[in-house]
Amino acid sequence: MEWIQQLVNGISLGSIYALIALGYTMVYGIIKLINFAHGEVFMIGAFVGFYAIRGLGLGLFPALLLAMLVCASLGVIIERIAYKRLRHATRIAALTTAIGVSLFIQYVTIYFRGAQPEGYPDVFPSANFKIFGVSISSQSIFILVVSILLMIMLQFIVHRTKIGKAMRAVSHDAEAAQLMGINVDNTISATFAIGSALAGAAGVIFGVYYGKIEPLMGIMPGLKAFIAAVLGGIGIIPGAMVGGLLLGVVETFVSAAGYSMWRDAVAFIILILILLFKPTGLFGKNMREKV
Amino acid sequence: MLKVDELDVFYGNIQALKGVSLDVRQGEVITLIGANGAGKSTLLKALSGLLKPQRGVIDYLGQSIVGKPAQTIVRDGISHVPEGRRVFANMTVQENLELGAYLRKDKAGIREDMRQVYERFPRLLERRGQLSGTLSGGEQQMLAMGRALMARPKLLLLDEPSMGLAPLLVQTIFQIIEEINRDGTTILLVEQNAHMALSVASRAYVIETGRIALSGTAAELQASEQVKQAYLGGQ
Amino acid sequence: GCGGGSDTSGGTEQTSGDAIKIGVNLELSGGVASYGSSLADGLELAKEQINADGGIDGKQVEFVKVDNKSDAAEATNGAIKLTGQDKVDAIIGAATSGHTIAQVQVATDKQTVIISPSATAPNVTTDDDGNVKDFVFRTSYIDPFQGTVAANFALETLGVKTAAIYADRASDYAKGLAASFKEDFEAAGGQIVAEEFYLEKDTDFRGTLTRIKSANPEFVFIPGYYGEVGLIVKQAREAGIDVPLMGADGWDSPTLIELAGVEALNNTFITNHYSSEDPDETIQEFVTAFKTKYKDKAPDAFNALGYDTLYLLKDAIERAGSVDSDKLKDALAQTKDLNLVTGIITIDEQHNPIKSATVLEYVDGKHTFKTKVNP
Amino acid sequence: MTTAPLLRVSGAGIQFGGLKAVSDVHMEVNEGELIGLIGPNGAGKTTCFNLLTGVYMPTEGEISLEGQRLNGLAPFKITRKGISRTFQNIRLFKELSVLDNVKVAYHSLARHSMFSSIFRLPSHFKEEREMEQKAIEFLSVFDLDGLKDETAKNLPYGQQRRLEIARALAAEPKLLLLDEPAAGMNPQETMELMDLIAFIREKFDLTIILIEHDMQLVMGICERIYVLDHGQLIAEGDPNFVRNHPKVIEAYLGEEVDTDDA
Amino acid sequence: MKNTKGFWGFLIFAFAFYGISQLLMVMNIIPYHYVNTMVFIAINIILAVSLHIVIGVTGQFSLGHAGFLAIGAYVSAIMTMKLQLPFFVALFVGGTIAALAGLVVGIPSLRLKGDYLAIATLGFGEIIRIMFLNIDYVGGAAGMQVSHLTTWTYAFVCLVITIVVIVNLTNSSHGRACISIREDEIAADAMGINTTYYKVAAFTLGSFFAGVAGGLYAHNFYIIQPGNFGFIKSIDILIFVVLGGLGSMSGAVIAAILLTVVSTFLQGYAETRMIIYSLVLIIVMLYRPQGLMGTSEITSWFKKKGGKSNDNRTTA
Ligand SMILES: Nc1ncnc2c1ncn2[C@@H]1O[C@H](COP(=O)(O)OP(=O)(O)OP(=O)(O)O)[C@@H](O)[C@H]1O
Ligand SMILES: Nc1ncnc2c1ncn2[C@@H]1O[C@H](COP(=O)(O)OP(=O)(O)OP(=O)(O)O)[C@@H](O)[C@H]1O
Ligand SMILES: [Mg+2]
Ligand SMILES: [Mg+2]
Repeated sequence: MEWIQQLVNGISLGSIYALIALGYTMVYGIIKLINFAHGEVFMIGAFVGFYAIRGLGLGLFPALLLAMLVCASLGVIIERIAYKRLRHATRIAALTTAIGVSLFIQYVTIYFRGAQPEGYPDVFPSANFKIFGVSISSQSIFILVVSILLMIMLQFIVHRTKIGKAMRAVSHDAEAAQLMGINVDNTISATFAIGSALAGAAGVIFGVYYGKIEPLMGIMPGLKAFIAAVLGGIGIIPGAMVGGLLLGVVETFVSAAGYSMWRDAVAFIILILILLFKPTGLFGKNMREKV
Repeated sequence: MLKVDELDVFYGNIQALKGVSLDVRQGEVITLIGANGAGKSTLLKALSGLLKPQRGVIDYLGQSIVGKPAQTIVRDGISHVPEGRRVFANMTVQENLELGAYLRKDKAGIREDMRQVYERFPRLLERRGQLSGTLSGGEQQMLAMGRALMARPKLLLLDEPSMGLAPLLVQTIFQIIEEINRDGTTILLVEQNAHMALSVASRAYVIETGRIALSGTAAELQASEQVKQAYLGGQ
Repeated sequence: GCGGGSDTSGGTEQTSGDAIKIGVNLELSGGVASYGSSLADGLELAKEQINADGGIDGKQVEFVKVDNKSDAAEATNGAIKLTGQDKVDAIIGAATSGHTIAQVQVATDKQTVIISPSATAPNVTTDDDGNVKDFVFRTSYIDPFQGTVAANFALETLGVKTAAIYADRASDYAKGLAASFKEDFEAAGGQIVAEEFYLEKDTDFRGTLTRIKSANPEFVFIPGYYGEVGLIVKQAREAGIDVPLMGADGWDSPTLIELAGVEALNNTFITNHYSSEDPDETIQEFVTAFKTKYKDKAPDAFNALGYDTLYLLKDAIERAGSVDSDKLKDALAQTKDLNLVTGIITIDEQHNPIKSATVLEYVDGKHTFKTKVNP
Repeated sequence: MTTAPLLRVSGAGIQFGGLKAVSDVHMEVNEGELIGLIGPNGAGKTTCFNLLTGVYMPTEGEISLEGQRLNGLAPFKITRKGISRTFQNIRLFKELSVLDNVKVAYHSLARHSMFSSIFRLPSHFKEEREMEQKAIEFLSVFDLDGLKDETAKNLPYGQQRRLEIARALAAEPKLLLLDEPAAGMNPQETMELMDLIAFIREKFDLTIILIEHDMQLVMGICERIYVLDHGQLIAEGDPNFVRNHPKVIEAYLGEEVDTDDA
Repeated sequence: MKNTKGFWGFLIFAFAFYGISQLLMVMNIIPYHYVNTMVFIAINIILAVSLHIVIGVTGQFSLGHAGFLAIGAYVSAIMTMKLQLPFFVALFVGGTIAALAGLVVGIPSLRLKGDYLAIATLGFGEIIRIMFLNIDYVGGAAGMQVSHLTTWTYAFVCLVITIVVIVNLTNSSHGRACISIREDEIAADAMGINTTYYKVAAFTLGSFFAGVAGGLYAHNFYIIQPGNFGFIKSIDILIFVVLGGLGSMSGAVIAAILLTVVSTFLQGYAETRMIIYSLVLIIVMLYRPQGLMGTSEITSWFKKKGGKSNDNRTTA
């Protein structure tokens, strides 16, 4: 029974990772940019939600919407100011700028409100119910459902809609995409807007679920989301979902076995093993470069 | 239809086009021949908006299109098949074709054109679900042509469409060029294969190191000793 | 400035300057920035009060602040700058044991007194062989003491027989507490049924908590800092762990209540340096002054320790009659019955303060004063 | 058949997912031959080259050079055994100078250790000097010595192609594979290329296989031609035979071919 | 150091620089805390150059460099503190063990490419850190106290050795082999370059010097903790290399000096230092995405010809 409980614990943790990883992998897949600032957008989302609930007295869903909106704009602004100029630069230059942006957001936040953590208001009281002795909180079911829905939605957007096709075209060859009549700037902005809105939503949900937010909260989940995205195969949306869940379950099981100190190490070992056997991630097509 | 006057284009400090002037009339096939690095692709890119000319005039259907972004020029009816195929490797053949019709809203028309493209290139129909990145060079070239046709352009800019194609396909491609032209599309064709190009074109320009060196009807140029020497393998 | 002053042995002449220069080397950014900032707030209040009252021996107190970014290397760098470039009379810092140790050798080399407000690991003031480091002092009591108090409290006041420990592995502080709790609890006949660790910045503890629950302890000791503990308490209650939980001064922060929630915190206890609800006069004066300066924020233990540290230093400088570091270190070592916010302090041979610990209980989101335990 | 062929390909093939890109290809190439490999787009010509050079591992059949099995060897080992190539899409070391591009190819022939380079032992200077000399000599053969310090990516297209061939030759292969060397060249330039190929073949004692769609070139210089279609050989023989082979006409050449002046 | 002249020129310059700096220190014209900054700069340069050989020269995207720094730091600290061995032995052993770790990590992971390699190396770096976190022999999370043994002389000598070795390697046929891998791995392979061998060799060599830097680091800061060697540290090192210009060693050196100085200078501005630091980073990258030096070396400025820098990367 304990192990089933642990599996439930792991899936809840994993759905949080998945939630962040979805937006991450989308931007990643399309712009080919490891957007280190994704974790910080997630953090800003959490704080926007917090102030919306605390300061403006909004309910959970209006606050969630507001956070998504603010983060979408933030994502677009970051892209326009910091990344746009670097579209033709090396990827590593863009990555370094992203790191700079990430530090900048962290420390500006600290500058304005200090580094201390904040307790999240209890707007979505969790009811625990038991099934065969395993206790499951309504919140974790909520998160799992939300992340699955978002995954389906994203997958649909990217693969079935016109804007999604435009995104993929831009991702491969922006100049050729322009020749199709695609507005590259707008398409990239849309990508950032959607990805960042997802990060914002994840921030609020994280806040509600764990009850604690702070200016540096984006670093670890951002890193884990990166791992989940790579584990699933860069740019592959269901891959991010599975990667996130797998990571959550593995981490929980390691803790459950009494090796909580080795939790991240084991997670990384599994990641590396998987990559050694599937060098492009779980769902990545093993497509060799055609010469 | 298209009038280019005194066009200068730079890459950084390097001047790739030096005062190029030419004109294209409705319904023509114009070909542009010239050695490697002469500036042919540069000219096409300037026309389709991928490059911004530093100086000069480009009038298209009586309107200046200098400085317009590429995506709006497509809307005006100029389609550009770039050098080196440039298909969307991570998407299927079908999706590439759909993207060709990105700006169009007429579903029925799109479907009809799609059918026509598949008819012209049966190989593409065979491979419609395959990721275009794994297509062979020739297959990719067909796809690039088909994709541009999906926009139903008024003016089609073709940059070395026969490059890397099997002889049979070169013939096919040139047949298609003639067909497209017969159906009312004006074509500006850049080619290395000067024989073939001159045989389908009505008029031609020869470009050398960024300048128009010669121009005239296709027949005139085919007869010119200078052209024979430099571009036809001077037999 | 550079040039002449090659004399690094204490700077006897510097007392004739018009200000007392104190280096403050704290974690103002980085992982444990909140402790550093809390200490800094307390220090600022004390400085303001002292300067308003005419300073120390008529000299104004001046701070030279260095942010060590919660990084040991930066802490060392900071200490080098403070002693070398700024030539401070004493250093206050850092908040944690590790970052303090990173400064100690520099301070010792330069014969500069260093006082940590809140480092609690025993080896801050003594080396591995038990020798006392001459120039190093602290304002807080050391870890084993709190662990002992907690063990006794669990066994005697709560009357439990079995306990689990869930400690922060990343801090010496929590490890020290866990070790002394375990030793004293077992020595008195109690049984430890589970011993688990977490790492700072973790947010999900459900895996380990589920494991602890299946060990069925009557009591869980959770030494660590409020940031994580808040979540642990909340998740522990969700996981169905309803037994008493206990921690130490690291819990003390209003944020803990927000994080854990009022309800989850019922039936939890902490040992602490002081309680802002303690009716003691010194304490209440401090609380009032602090709230006036910082927009009604109730001071936490780090605020109080920061505040006390400057007063501890002031007392020693006044007794030494100068900031000569030799005299100052002797005066500090002889501190006796000094009445401060966090207790009446006497410095022992190991340069650790002997003072009382307070046990508090959370009742409906408020500290209530449970008992005061003397060493 | 008295002497063993230089290259023997027996029943080689490869499958990508469900697609048999190449299957059951048999080839025998003797020393000194100049072989053409033609076929419609997507027939599997480049894939054949990839099999020969170890970029792809054959899923069936066997490939051997001078009787030594090549299956499963890493590309660099195959190069060292004596097969070297150019690519359909030019793959130069873009940021390196023209000279360095060639020197890289010489590297596998050098003997001095990394240790001797780090500590600048005499062997380092000796080898590096030799390498430099050889490379410069070599570039002059290709008329590229004047451009030796130019960064490769700044060369015009035609010279990039030439440099790529030069680089492939610098690895001192027995067998040289050229993948569409004339692509993107005008007829005049193609003529020059034909001369160049003939010249290097003489000078370096080479065996060459080339893929090309320019029939004037293929029919003009190849002694023997293999024709691929849908991954399978459909014809093999001298230019005249191939040119008139009905299957080849149907699949590849089309009805009328105006290369009668070859 | 393409030729012997350049090589000796560099050495003479280095020793003159050392002599002058040492003299100034003895005469106390350079105060002690500046010496410390100089040592710190030297360590950072070694780190930057050791990563430069992996990323800048060979083109392998590693995000786990701090792991090798950690190994060097801990191993050398064990040598001096627990086994009482002399410092230079400790440095060498620290570097060697780090190199071995680099070899072990490199062989499997260098089969991966691009971001997949980055994440795998990041993973290894973290695994190394977590390992030290769980070893009580070296103090676990609380860290290990280490005596101060790193002097300017040690730091400088190690720095010179690092630079000489890396430059000599880069300017040799072996270095060209590495660069060709960066430029086009498939083509390099087709030219007979054993790509795996060179990738692993570059990685191992980079790890060795990172380990040496670790030894200097440990004996300069009195205490080492696993927390000092997290992935943020790897990123700090990465930033030196990228900011300086991928492929330019002098760029990496300049960036390491610049950022260390900026960071030290900003120490007095606690609240805004990280904001300023990140802004500097963003602005430099926006206006010089190819890094301060691009791919060119400072030595090319002194040559009359052939010094064309490759600044037109952005159009590629
Ligand atoms: N991105 C670029 N940056 C700098 N110079 C360029 C760039 N693209 C082209 N050039 C230069 O501009 C000139 C014209 O090039 P262009 O590509 O237009 O030639 P082309 O006639 O199309 O040749 P080809 O037959 O090889 O396609 C050449 O000298 C080329 O080197
Ligand atoms: N890595 C790969 N994955 C999937 N399919 C591939 C791959 N490489 C090649 N193919 C397929 O194998 C077939 C043969 O391709 P190849 O590149 O060998 O053709 P080719 O004969 O060189 O054509 P071209 O003359 O156009 O260059 C093509 O249909 C191509 O789609
Ligand atoms: Mg061109
Ligand atoms: Mg091919």
